[in-house]
Amino acid sequence: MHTRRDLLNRSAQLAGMLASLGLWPGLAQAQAQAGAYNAAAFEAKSLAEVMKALGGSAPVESKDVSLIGPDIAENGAVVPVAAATTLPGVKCLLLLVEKNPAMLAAVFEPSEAVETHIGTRVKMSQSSPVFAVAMLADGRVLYAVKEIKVTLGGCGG
Amino acid sequence: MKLPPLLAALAALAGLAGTVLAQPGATTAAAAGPAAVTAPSTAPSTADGIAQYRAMLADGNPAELFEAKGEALWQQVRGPKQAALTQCDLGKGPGVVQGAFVELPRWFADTGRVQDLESRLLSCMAQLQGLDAAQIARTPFGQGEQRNLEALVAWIAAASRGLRFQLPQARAEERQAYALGQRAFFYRGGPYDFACATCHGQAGQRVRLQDLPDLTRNPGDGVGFAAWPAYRVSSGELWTMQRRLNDCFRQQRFPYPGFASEVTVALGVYMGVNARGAESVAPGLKR
Amino acid sequence: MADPMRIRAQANGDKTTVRVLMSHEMETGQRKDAAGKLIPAWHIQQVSAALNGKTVLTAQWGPSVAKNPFLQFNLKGAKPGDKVAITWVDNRGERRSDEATVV
Amino acid sequence: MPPLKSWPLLGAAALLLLGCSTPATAPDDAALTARTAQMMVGSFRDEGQAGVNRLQQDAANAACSQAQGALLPAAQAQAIEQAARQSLRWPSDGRFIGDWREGEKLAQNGRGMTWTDKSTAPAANGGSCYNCHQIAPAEISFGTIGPSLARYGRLRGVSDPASPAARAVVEYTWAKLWNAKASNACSAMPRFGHAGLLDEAQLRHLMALLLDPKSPVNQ
Repeated sequence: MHTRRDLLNRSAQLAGMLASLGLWPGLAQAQAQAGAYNAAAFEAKSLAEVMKALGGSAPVESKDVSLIGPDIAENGAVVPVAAATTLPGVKCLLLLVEKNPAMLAAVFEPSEAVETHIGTRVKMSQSSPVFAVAMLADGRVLYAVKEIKVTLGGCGG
Repeated sequence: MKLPPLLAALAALAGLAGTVLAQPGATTAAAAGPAAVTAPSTAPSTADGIAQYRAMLADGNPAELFEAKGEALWQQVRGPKQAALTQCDLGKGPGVVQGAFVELPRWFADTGRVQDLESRLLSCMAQLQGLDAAQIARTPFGQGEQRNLEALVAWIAAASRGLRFQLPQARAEERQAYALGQRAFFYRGGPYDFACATCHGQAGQRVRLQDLPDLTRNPGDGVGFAAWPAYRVSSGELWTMQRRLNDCFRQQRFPYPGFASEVTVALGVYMGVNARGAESVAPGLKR
Repeated sequence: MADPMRIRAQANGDKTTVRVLMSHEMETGQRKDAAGKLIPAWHIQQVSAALNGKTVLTAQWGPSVAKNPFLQFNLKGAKPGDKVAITWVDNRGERRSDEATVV
Repeated sequence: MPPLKSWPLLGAAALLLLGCSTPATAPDDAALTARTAQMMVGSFRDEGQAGVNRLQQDAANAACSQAQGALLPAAQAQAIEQAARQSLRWPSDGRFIGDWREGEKLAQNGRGMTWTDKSTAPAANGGSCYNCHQIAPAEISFGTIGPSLARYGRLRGVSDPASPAARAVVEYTWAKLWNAKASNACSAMPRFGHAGLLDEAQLRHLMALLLDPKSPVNQ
């Protein structure tokens, strides 16, 4: 009997092998990009600094972009958030938490094969505005913002 | 603009959310002094917000990562005796996993003890694989062999997901464990005078914003005993019932309960028997 | 080696929802251990998703993505039987790839 | 299983349980009480500041454990309340009211006295108040195990906590914080003064949070 883990291990081994031969595009691309991680953007302390590091223009608030997240997070260690837009020509979708030590949490680069509605979970050190930013092919940078409250929970000890 | 699907789901949910925390703040026997005040009900927005948060996390419980690891560990040949756990008897015969979790803790003839899942796994790891049970029991949670135990617990619990708790009480030892668990549940002590019952003896109460299940009865499907083991968001770890109880006792300002000690198993019997008929959702997802 | 991911890819009409759980500490580099020493940052930096071998999404993550990360996106036009592969690389250069079939 | 520890005071505690319980304990109940004591000793060990001696129960805790949430017989409850009243200590300098800002910090703080806390000194402890009570209206994360304390002073007509008119409310509140069992034998609330969890200065700050007309609680 094969367990799920066996199968997964096998597929991982296969992927690794293909990648080492340069035959598996996903990993090959990730490897190629390993040097392309934008460290400056992930160390930036303000939205302006983030945009500068990513080579974007000044962001403008827009109803065509949404930040989807809860009003209140029961625990700041895991806060579900998504960035979405209905506009075409999206180069990047960004998620940012204003009051975190570094503001930028994630940058997504969706191809045409992926809907521009992408979610993940972030850490929040305290209640904060959270931004979804869409960088478009025409050079426009649009954002939506939502305040997410992080509560103190449990017995606190 | 079109409502993104997740948002639409949340909007639908918001209507339900009010019921989740709708129970009024319980009044205790103690009056609040000369001009006692009734507790104002929580602003609905708070309850809605928390319900919304929980709904957004419900899909994609990281406990799944532990389940996959546990499944592999069950079949992996390990330990001095180079054996798998596939012949481990969890109460329904050697190797039977499905349905075992919702009947634990129970009495086992080979050890002559009432055992919960964690203590039973320790027995199997010792007997079948030759691992040192006492040493594993001493290992801090989330480390070394305890990590493996946590993954096994996640997978074994998941194999009973959707089933209803029906702990056996046929044997005198099992009834005795219930009676002892009940005494332990109401046992007040420590510098704060707390017992389990201080927080979990009445329905409809909260500590901060967290609902406190009434563990003296069946608090409902997937609530209280029927929600553990669970992935704890705050620590990013899989907490077994042993770890849940350990941290309850810490917050209760009690001394340290031994891993799989008699009091922890007895409390498991007390809560599990009270939860008879409740549907298990374990491994759950918790703050 | 890192533990495997859990990938679910569920087709619903012309849309396929992909949900991924990754096993990773995502240590921020801001926390201190019991002895008061700073725990070094250790987190996934890059993620890529491929459909039948063709890259469809890439991402860069900072340390504020939550522990045991979750990723959700929708594929346009994928069919049951198609292969979705996810790869991550962390700041130590460790990587992990897993694959799932669209159902 | 941890080794069985010798615990000389346990016998006394068990006797106390028998002595206090009314109506008369059934024989199997006494046996169960003894087995419970044995289980507790065998199951716990010292860790950090939390020694196994914390399992020893005084008369009040023994009686309230035995009652399992039911009301105690009136005479027994009165005896516990009277003993608690006799243990009350009023502020040594006669001052009841401190700084509500400090009180709010203490009310928010749920730390102290666990085996992971280094110090047992009151300075290391919070009051854990929001765990169980609604207090200042701005804090939405509050528990409901205890009654709401929102507008506590205002609802009780306290416009000047130092005035003779406020005396009864002020003293009642101090007593509640010092030893909640003085007015309710099986109160769920920790005995902050009596058990040495908070010192006089900290209690004064909590008093201010509840009673100072300038405190957000009374806005």
